[in-house]
Amino acid sequence: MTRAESKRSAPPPGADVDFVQLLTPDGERVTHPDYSVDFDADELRGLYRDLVTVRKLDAEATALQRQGELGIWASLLGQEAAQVGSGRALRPQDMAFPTYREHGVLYCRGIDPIMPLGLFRGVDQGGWDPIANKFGIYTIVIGAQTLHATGYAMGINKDGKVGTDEGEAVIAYFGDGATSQGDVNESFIFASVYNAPVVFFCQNNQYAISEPLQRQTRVPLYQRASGFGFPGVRVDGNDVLASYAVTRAALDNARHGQGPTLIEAYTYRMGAHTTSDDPTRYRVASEVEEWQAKDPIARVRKLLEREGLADDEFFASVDADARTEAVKLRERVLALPDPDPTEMFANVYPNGSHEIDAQREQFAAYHASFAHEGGH
Amino acid sequence: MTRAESKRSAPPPGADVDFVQLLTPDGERVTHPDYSVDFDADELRGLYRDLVTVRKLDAEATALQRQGELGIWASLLGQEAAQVGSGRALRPQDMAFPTYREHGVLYCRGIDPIMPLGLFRGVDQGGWDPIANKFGIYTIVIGAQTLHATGYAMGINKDGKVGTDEGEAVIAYFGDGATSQGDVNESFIFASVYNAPVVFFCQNNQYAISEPLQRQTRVPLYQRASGFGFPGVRVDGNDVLASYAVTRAALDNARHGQGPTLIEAYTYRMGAHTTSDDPTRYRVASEVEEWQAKDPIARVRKLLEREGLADDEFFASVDADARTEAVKLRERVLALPDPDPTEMFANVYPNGSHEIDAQREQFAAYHASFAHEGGH
Amino acid sequence: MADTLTIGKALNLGLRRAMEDDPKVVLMGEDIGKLGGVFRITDGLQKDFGEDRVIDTPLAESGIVGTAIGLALRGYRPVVEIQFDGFVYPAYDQIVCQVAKMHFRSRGKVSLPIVIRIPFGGGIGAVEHHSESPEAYFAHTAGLKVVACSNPSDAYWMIQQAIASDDPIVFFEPKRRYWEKGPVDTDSAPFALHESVVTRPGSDVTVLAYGPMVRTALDAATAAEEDGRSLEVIDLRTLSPLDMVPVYESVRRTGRAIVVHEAPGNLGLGAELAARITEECFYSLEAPVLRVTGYDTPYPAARLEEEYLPDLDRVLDGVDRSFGW
Amino acid sequence: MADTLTIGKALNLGLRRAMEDDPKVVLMGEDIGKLGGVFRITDGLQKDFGEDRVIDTPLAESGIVGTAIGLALRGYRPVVEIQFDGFVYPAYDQIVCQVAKMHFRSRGKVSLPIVIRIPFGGGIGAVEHHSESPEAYFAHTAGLKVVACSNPSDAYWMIQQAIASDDPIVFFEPKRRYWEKGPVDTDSAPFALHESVVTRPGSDVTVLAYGPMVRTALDAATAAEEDGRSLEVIDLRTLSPLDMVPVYESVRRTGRAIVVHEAPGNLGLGAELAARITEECFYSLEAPVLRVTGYDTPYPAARLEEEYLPDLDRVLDGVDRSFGW
Ligand SMILES: Cc1ncc(C[n+]2csc(CCOP(=O)(O)OP(=O)(O)O)c2C)c(N)n1
Ligand SMILES: Cc1ncc(C[n+]2csc(CCOP(=O)(O)OP(=O)(O)O)c2C)c(N)n1
Ligand SMILES: [Mg+2]
Ligand SMILES: [Mg+2]
Repeated sequence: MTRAESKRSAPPPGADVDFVQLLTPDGERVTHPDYSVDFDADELRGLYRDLVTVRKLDAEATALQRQGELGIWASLLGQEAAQVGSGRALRPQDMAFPTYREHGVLYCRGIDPIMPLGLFRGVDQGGWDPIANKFGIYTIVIGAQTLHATGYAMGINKDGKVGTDEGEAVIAYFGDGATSQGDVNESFIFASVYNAPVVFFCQNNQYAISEPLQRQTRVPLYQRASGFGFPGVRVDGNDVLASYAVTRAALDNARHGQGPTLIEAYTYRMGAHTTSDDPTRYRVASEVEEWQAKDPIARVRKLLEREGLADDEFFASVDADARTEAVKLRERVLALPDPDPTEMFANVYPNGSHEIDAQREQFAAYHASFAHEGGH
Repeated sequence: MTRAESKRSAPPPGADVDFVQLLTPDGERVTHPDYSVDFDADELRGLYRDLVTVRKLDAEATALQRQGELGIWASLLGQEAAQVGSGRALRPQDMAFPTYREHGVLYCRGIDPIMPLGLFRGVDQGGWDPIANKFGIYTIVIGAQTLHATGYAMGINKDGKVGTDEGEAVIAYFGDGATSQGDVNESFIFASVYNAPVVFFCQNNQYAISEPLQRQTRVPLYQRASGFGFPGVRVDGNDVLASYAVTRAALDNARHGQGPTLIEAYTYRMGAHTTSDDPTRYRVASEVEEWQAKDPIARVRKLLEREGLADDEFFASVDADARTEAVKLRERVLALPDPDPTEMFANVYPNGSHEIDAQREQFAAYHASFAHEGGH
Repeated sequence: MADTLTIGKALNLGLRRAMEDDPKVVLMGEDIGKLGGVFRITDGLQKDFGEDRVIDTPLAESGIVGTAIGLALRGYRPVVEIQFDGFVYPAYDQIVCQVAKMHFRSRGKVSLPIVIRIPFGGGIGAVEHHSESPEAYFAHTAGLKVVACSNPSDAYWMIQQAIASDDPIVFFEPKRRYWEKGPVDTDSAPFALHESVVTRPGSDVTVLAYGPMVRTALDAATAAEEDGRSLEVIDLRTLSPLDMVPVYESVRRTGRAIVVHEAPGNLGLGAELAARITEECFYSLEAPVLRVTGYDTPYPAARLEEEYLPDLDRVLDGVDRSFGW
Repeated sequence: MADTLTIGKALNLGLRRAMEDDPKVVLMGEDIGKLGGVFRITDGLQKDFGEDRVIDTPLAESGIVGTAIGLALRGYRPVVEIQFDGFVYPAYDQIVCQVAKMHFRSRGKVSLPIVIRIPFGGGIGAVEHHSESPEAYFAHTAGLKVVACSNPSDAYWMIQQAIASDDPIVFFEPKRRYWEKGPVDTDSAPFALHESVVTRPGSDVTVLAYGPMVRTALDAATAAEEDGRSLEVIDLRTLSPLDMVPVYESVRRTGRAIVVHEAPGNLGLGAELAARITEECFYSLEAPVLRVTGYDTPYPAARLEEEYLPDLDRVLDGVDRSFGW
């Protein structure tokens, strides 16, 4: 490849061309040569319900943070389709490794949405069983989980659990910013070399906190894959149908022994990076408005309306149910007990440690001394 | 790109097709649409002299190690053309960041070949001035230097030293194994994002110690670049003319502001990884023999002979001169003084440290106590 | 000129002044440009000095430090911001093997005048990896110098001194104290960079602290005064090399020493200080040097951090224990 | 059955036995397959257990440890070989933030039974990065256990115990002693994994060592005997958690302690040991705990390493200094 060719073949990283789309922002279905979905009306309504629910729960969490009930919250606003589409594409036997933002995927796995809230409230650091839930603990260190996903997938190969419809696959979530980390690139290498059944699902929401995509790459991210020897595909991440179709195909390829795929879900972070962030410092309102027009939920609603698959009553009931779920979530968050202080000495080591035991005892004795003195 | 396409477009990583070649193993010149060289007879003879000399000096170092005069030696045997070609392609203002094997590049920079031998003898850890020599200190931690090269190149941009023929460029050397390190991939990202004038020169000698290329990649390494947004090119690393042409073009592109290039010099490590290694444990003799036929020096000799540019007397004198240089090198290695023990307390900090000073004094006092006692 | 500034603002002004003084000073890090960093320490600097000197980098800490090395070799003086303490580890190899050793390996031919700024410590109610105290990892590394500031005046001056120094320096900032105010004389630096300082004189026991724990130690000293105990508080300021002169002088007088830090006790700075003090002041000590530190557990969830972190009461308890000997 | 084995061969047999005992044990690392590792510790294992259980990995330490975590989550028991001490740092983030914390973060729901083998220390005449002693970096990290073997019997048994343990363990091997021989009873393990052991009883001074320095300490004890001094040598074996019981018992008897290690003294294990011993044995100590260690410089060029490394004479000098108090 000469330089001129290379330049030509490289659209700017931020252009939303070149992606798989099955549902336009106007709610029109379009076809794609390689990908399609085959949802009946119930399933389409189900996806709509998922989208509305995860958005509502997310908004509730944001509200809880504003009211001081959570320490911080990382909102998925705008990324619902990428998460619901890919989350629903997972089969029960599949394993997911999330970042800290995959509340929608978690919901689609059938996991109680309260599960990650302890972490954001500050009462624990996740604390769930990643294996029982087939959903890893939220990972804050950028990119680290992509290697865990790859190793887990290498284990699937070792277990011989590939090659059939019952084969297992892994999905590793990460952001556009994460693609710059050594770990993510190393995970591409290990996955490729061992032909591991792992799908790398990059939600390109255009920002890593304040840094726009251009600080991480000058070519589209999905193109990264081919240099590592596996396919990359860009999907309209605000299109739940395309996100589903592309992820399903990649996971099924993986479970059948065809190795890894990189999916770049082209989307947009509509809110702040987290509740601690102030995006007005680094991006203009007009950009956000532009993306507003591509809203992942509105387009499904338009589809359902256009095709007469749902009526006002349905939409109202979905909203009402989501509200109910949100209220329930709120109540349960408020009821989350603070951990017992000695909890911090628990689970440092599977086999324990006499040093930690001694420190726990000192700690208890120290606190008992206050009780004795009647406060200090 | 669909999976099928991706598979098709991916020749196995080890195929020596697809590369830029200007001189065949039989010493025939061939043309390439994008690359050519314009050497006169003197220059061609000069390249031959370089190749023979660096091989001879290398063999001398190996012998010195066998005789216990060096602690270890990392031989460049087989990689002379990649090193002489790229080394001669550097312009005086360019900066090189080597691994631990770039003795041939060092030689072509006009640096005294004794310079790195202190490191291998164990009397220092390099100890040269990378800036004055425009040649970085040998780096043993795999891949680390590629980031240094990229940062240095970012500095060239900041200094405005790009865009003309006098522009500066950087070359970063690394091996096939190194391409798996996070650092190398991060250096691709920084170089691409900042359009840094750096050429990534990967000597794919087919092995990382015992591990064949297949443990690092399943597609050719030069393809890695395009996913990062810059061109990659594979060159016959046993062809000094092609190595020169491709490197010169990439460096000149860089100095003119066109950003990074990845060059994969396809070659073979004819010897052991280092003198501590035993390659018979992991590779077969027939493979080595196959590569013997592609020897980088023999083909230049054939060219010179075929085109009548050199006679037996020339070849004999080159050999004799190389031998003389080797003997001189040996003598100087043997004369390399052991460092004074207090040297280890020197240069820990540019501004010094009272702690180190105190330890140096204790050390001196401790040793003085033996002198006093008359030995212990 | 004397101003009242927060630590955060003092750092910001110190960086600004360093950039004005030397055009080779460049800042690198994640989100340090338009955003001004997540703690706003670089607020306004990109606007005034341009993208070429205040560089928003790709999200890759090894890349940041590794390219900073290259820039330093090219004659620049990079000041790297690590966004939070817990995110420095991807850069650990470049820091420990390259930054720390380059001067030594080159036999003094080149220096790497790099400053690595790390907001450190807990107490801000954050999620995991945002409240770590990794200073011992760096202080144990030969070839690095390590400092920690605790107040606005030191923040303002030490950052400038660190940038002006040719040594590679890991610069710890007391994250949870960023908003605390204090006087800053912007005309002249009160102390040298690698100097420990008696911040509050006292006669009964020496309390050694650095970074965020200096305030805690001072509060404890005030509280102890009411109980009739006089605590001498030393702000270490330099963690490597340690400046033991004022420490020994103090402990010889008081006969007792307490080291306070947030990092886990096991192999924390307190261990080294205890070992050195004991060796040097063996016959002066009335009690062993005691340590009041974080526990040897991972940093716990935010709702437990008050229990994990040394506070005024735990410092006083340490004092009591020392006197109980 | 009692055999005479080198440490290297004992490790090899221990690994083999662990793989036979549990099919979930997999080995990962660079060049551990056909080559058997650069020190041949895995010699023959790939041939006998296949490429699926003895995995030559890409050249990327973070990748090795990161994928080992995934394999552990999948139910495997990965044993990772880091080729040399100086090459563990690219994996530091995965070790410190992930391996060390996963059990804690999951509130005990999952364990990561990973063993990270690191040949450590100097004395083999190598180039830079091949002679490091990074144990303090790991011992300071809550959530990791750290051990070091010093003789063939421990090599054989400790590697098996470490693999069988559900704790994540950093396993240090005394590189320059790989070729030293000693008896191994392959029927039953003489000690538990996290136990310190009095290797040579004595009455005048306690010498604490681990890994390659145990041999040095024992040699010093033999030499000291001629001078009429009785050194008690304790092989720490476990560096985190420390097993202080035999240490305190010994120091209370001898009144003197010397810690010996190759790592730089500043914030090395000696600091922690000195701090603890002083706190616990304050009234028994006749002299401060002294340290005989590497200097606080980068590891020097090979021709200087004999000067850098503690040797018999420096241990005896430490003993002299202790008695000089
Ligand atoms: C190793 C590391 N460095 C820095 C951070 C701080 N940080 C948290 S989120 C974030 C940006 C991540 O961006 P991206 O990968 O695009 O994911 P997004 O948050 O947009 O979903 C940064 C820099 C971190 N968590 N880990
Ligand atoms: C970070 C790191 N890991 C491991 C090593 C040990 N090591 C030295 S050379 C080498 C193989 C390098 O292979 P390659 O990059 O292909 O370069 P070559 O030696 O073939 O020129 C390894 C694994 C190292 N030096 N640094
Ligand atoms: Mg993002
Ligand atoms: Mg190689």
